[in-house]
Amino acid sequence: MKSVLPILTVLAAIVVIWYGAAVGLNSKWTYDQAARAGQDVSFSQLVTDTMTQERPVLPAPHQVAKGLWEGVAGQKITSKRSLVYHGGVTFSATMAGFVLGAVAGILLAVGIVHNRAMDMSVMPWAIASQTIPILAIAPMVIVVLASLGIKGLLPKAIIAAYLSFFPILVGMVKGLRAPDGMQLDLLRTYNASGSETFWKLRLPSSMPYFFASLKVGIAAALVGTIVAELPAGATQGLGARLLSGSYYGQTIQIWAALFAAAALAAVLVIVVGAIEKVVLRKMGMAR
Amino acid sequence: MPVIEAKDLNLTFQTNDGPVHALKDVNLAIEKGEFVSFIGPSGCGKTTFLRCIAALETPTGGSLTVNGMSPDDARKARSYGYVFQAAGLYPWRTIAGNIKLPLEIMGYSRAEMDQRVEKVLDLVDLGGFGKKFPWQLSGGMQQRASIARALAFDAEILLMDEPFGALDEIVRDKLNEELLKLWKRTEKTIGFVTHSIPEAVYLSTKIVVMSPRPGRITDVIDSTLPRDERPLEIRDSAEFLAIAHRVREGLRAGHAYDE
Amino acid sequence: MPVIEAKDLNLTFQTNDGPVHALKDVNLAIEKGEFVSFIGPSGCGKTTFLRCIAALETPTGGSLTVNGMSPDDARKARSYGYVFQAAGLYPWRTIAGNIKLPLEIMGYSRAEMDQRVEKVLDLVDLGGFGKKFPWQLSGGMQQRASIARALAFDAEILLMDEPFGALDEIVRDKLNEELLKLWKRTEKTIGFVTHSIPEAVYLSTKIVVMSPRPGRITDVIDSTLPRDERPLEIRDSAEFLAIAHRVREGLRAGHAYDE
Amino acid sequence: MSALIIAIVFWVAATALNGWIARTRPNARWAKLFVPALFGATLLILWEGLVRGLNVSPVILPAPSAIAARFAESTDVLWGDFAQTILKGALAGYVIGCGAAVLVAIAIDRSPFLKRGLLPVGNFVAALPIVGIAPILVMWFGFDWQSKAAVVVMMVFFPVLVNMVAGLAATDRLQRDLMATYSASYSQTLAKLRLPAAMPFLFNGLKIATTLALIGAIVAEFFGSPTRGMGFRISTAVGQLDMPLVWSEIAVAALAGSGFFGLMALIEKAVTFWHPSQRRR
Amino acid sequence: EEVKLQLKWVTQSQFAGYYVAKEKGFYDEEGLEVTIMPGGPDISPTQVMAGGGADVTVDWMPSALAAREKGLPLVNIAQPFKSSGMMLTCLKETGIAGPEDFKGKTLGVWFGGNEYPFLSWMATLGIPTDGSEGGVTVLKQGFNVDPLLQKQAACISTMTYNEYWQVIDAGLAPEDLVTFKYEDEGVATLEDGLYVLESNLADPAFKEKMVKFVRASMKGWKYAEENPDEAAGIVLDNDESGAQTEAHQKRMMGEIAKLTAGSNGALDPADYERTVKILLGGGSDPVISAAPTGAYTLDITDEALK
Ligand SMILES: Nc1ncnc2c1ncn2[C@@H]1O[C@H](COP(=O)(O)OP(=O)(O)OP(=O)(O)O)[C@@H](O)[C@H]1O
Ligand SMILES: Nc1ncnc2c1ncn2[C@@H]1O[C@H](COP(=O)(O)OP(=O)(O)OP(=O)(O)O)[C@@H](O)[C@H]1O
Ligand SMILES: Cc1ncc(C[n+]2csc(CCO)c2C)c(N)n1
Ligand SMILES: [Mg+2]
Ligand SMILES: [Mg+2]
Repeated sequence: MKSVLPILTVLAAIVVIWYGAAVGLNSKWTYDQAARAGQDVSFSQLVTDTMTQERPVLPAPHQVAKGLWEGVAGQKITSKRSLVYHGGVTFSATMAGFVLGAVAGILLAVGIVHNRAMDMSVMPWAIASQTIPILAIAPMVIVVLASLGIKGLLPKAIIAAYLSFFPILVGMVKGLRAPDGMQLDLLRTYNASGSETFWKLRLPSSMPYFFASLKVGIAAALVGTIVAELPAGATQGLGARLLSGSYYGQTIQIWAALFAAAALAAVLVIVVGAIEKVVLRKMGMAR
Repeated sequence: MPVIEAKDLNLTFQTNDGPVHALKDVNLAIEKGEFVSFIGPSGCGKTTFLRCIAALETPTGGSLTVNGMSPDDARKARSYGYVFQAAGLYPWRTIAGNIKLPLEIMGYSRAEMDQRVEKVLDLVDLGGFGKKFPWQLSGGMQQRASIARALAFDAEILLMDEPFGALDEIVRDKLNEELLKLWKRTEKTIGFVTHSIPEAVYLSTKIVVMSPRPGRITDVIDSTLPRDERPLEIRDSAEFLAIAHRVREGLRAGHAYDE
Repeated sequence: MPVIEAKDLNLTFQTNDGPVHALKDVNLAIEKGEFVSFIGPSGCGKTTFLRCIAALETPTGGSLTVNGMSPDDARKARSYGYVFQAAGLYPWRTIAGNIKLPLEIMGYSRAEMDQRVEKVLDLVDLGGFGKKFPWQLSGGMQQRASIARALAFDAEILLMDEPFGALDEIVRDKLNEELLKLWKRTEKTIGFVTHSIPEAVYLSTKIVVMSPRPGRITDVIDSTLPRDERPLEIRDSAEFLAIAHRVREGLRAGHAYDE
Repeated sequence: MSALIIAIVFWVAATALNGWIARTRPNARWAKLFVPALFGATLLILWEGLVRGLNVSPVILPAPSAIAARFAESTDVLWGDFAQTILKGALAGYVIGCGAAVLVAIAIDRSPFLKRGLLPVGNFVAALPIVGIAPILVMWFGFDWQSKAAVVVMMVFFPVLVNMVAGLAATDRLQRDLMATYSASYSQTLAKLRLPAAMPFLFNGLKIATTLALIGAIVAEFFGSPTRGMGFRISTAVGQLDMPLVWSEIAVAALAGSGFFGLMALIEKAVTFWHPSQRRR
Repeated sequence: EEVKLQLKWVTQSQFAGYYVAKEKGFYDEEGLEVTIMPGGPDISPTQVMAGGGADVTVDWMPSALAAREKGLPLVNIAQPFKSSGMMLTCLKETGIAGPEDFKGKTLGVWFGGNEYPFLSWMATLGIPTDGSEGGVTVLKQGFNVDPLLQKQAACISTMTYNEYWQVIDAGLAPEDLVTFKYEDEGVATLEDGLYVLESNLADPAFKEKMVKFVRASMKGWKYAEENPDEAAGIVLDNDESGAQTEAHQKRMMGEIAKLTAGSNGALDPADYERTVKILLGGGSDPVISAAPTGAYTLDITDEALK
């Protein structure tokens, strides 16, 4: 619980800066409106107005908090207006995609580390695959999969997996190659097979890299899901919430959805971090 | 047929500032059941030679056979156990886990494993430390754990690179005796790197003296000490001292200081 | 006033399977200019004691002062140089770069650095290896590089944890002599861990014998050998052998085998 | 159908050839280029064969040959888009984002207070999905490349931060103790121990960030842009069903991304030559 | 019988007729089971059609004709929207009073197949849009009206039934704005029509299904026109994202009713000809290069409205 005070301090600092920024960014509109009405604005009017605009450039923290609160607690969780409901939709696709992506990333990394032909040929194309702007091909993927009869969670999960496998691949290749010469030599003297070397040496010593890349990968999976939620018909999920909020200029709804998404990502990253702690401690590698 | 036979063995490392001639024209034959010590100044190629035998390094010239096979085939046949110069314990495994590592790979049963771990831990006087992690042990304890790891399984050949370097005289004497007992009981062939002249003379049937830049063999001494009975007191015998003297002279010749 | 003074020093490590009493009621005073050797079975707390002096470990009881200050203040005043039991060279620096490391930190001029690196590399017989990377050196060479690193700058106190463990007799003798010369010239206070009884007796003005479980001091021997003149031949003198005998007895008592 | 069969036969043969080259001359310089090139060619031929053999509508997926033809005739459009999106948006954002992440990682590492306070909050802020922040950033920073750079900053920040924080923690005890014995100041320890030790991790992050930077810059243009840029072109071309142009842009992105990644990998090799993962091979 | 309908945009009153037909059981009466798939900024209805993801789609004629030229033979089978709801909304303070004032200004335009009417209009006016001297600066406008509120653009594209009201809701008074309806400027093109693939029309069973579909849909539209509040409520119920507000949808329904009012569902060939003419007149870079043939059929509506 040592971390409560630091987090609160940082949060307090952010909130203060945020309020300042809200006044600054939203004031233009206030002044414009006053000018149109031919009025003057006093400072106190400015402050109150900038914090209560309906479509602020930057909503004030309490406005977002209110939006979040209404989205989370103000609705039945089965309601279409509930952020919990949409978060759940996004979460399930994210997890499915993350698992797919992690498995793919790890398998490819294992292949690359153990097979020279794969090492030489796959990596450049894995890199190239990541430079394809996902938002551009997501609709095509969805269309093609839909015409194959695949709908619902899976297309989203595939796009999430596409984004999350890469950081995991890169991290794992590095991690699986991290053992030093002497550690490898030891196993050579036992004539250990490739799979034994993998399980007993490469995998354990890749753990720090493994968890660092899982954290990036799970965050990427969430982004992928949200991206995929746009062309999936923009119906359900935090992505759809973001989009429709954006489409109707409901800034506060956007920010509430944004925060819900970020909170979800943060929770996922924290969970991975907690697993990391436990695993590393079990392995005697925690400091 | 010798167990290990090197003919005109050469090894050159390519480094950022030019080649290093680590082994030059090394010729050596080691018969089954011999206990061969390698002694020589630091950097003369002892480790490199042991690594060649273990197929961890590929010679750039000459020929080398182990058990009549190429070193790599011998490695694949799990012909040897190797104790590295540095302990090289895996930090994520406990001491017992580290010792189990080769046993797991070689497919020993769980019960057999536990029993062997117990035995070798006692042998190196680490009983009760099985559950600790490597970084919780002192330097010498780590080294002993790595010796235990190599002794836990039965290999015909035992290659040991300065196994007792970080141990005090008393433990060293004790482990020397244990090693001799083990050698006699199992008739292993042992290749042993050491810096201690008395240790080399006490243990070996053959002492190989090496010299650096380029690394080469300058003397091979066949011990005249009795093979079966070597009490610690033998170290005060004239015969012992004569051999030790010859080794010392060979060693000294390899050093630049005297030139 | 003693340079290093320990009173009732205790240190207990908490580990996953219970506490380890690494140091128990250690009392010791080391005067300025003394050369103190620590000898004792593996795991008896020698490294731990040295680490306490260097403020790398915090005692759990008792008091310890270095130069009249707390160990940590002494560390901040850069009062000592430390040679670790393992070489611990940074893999991204060349050997010369590793030796320069403390010099850079302590703000030596470039010219001074180069000159010192040159000098200590020669001292440990590694001239010409400055441009190599650590993994290109043999074990003993790495250890010598780490000694060179600690000798490159001038600290009042030198703490050395088995610096010569991986070196052969000849180099060891040579470095022993060099170390004595350096000590006499600079009047440093030296704390020196070793496993070699002759080495301890040859070098020291004071020999501390330790014993394990829990780690404690069992004997402190003040050497009667002349301080100024110690030719290598002194090792055959009766006086020398007497001291060595007493150390050996103390050491033996600390081992479980005889109980 | 026969196009498909030819493609599959080619695929099998090329895979076998690649395996053979990789086994027999893994270290030849030409093999390092030839193997991935052949692999890529295989993918393209398989693609061409699939599209032709299965009569896939060009509106869904055009054949590589059609893409190549379109590419050749629109090089000036492609170049203009490349300059707008990658040279301006992605590069600026990459430099700023990675730089900021490294600095924040150091700040976090320096102060346990910040580590406990800022890392969770940082995680949170950095996890804001781009599709959500892009419209907001366009609103704040305008339509031109500045808003794209801002999106890229937010995209690359987190991966680099996480890796850098892990890297700064990746020293072993002996290495740290050595610094303690010299009573090295914080900044000295940082410069001489922690930063070098963090490099393998940092480059991990920097490499991942290269592709993220491209994605970010391109995707951000979907949410408002001037009438040039790769993302703009892609979204309008999709609307016009000009799929060969879409894939030409994607090809540019893939080439640029691979080049960028390769460049970082080269720098990594030079900087972390000492790391076991670089040393063997 | 199953019918999959791909909408051009997200669930909103713009598509009320289809939702009403579904909820009110008009489709059921015809024995149809209709799946309505909402669209969005990243969904190109034409692409969904090409991929076989839908049987029929709602699209704008310029985009459908452009797709036809690109090799995707879409055919208009019905045209529930008579008039165009598109306009350009400008801030009065920028000094824009008429189209002649556009020069040198920044205009927000929707792309992704929605840019054709604008480009044709500018071509008619002779104003370059490629950033050259004496032309306008075109911005690819995002989802919303922020560029106008933030004064990043002098004018933005709006629909009479949607974005315009968002501007008003944001707090700008109609007096602060100047609007240019495409309808008024004589450059109106046909909006929301129903399109199918030409190859499917060869199948009599499919044709039969479409006849039923159009008949039921038009019933839905006419019901929606008469009961705008109820229709908006139905749309709201069908919005899975839960983002729509009642007030906004009701007002939208009111505006939509004005656009559908003049249509019984049948395409007026005169409107078609006008649209084609405007698209062909797109200056140096026209949207379509030749007058299309077979781009519409009256068979379905003739049958449905009998
Ligand atoms: N970090 C640690 N955590 C737990 N126990 C430790 C730790 N470091 C040392 N020990 C324990 O403390 C005791 C003393 O260790 P120390 O390293 O001081 O021994 P040493 O005398 O230097 O032995 P050696 O000659 O083998 O180096 C040992 O039993 C060791 O297991
Ligand atoms: N990987 C390598 N790359 C380049 N040179 C190397 C490498 N390994 C060893 N050498 C060089 O080869 C020579 C012999 O090294 P080796 O490790 O065999 O010595 P050694 O006899 O075991 O010494 P020590 O007693 O110090 O362990 C040394 O000069 C060393 O610098
Ligand atoms: C990228 C993008 N494209 C179009 C619209 C505007 N829009 C909303 S409804 C509608 C008519 C289609 O039925 C149109 C053109 C937008 N806001 N963003
Ligand atoms: Mg060696
Ligand atoms: Mg020690």
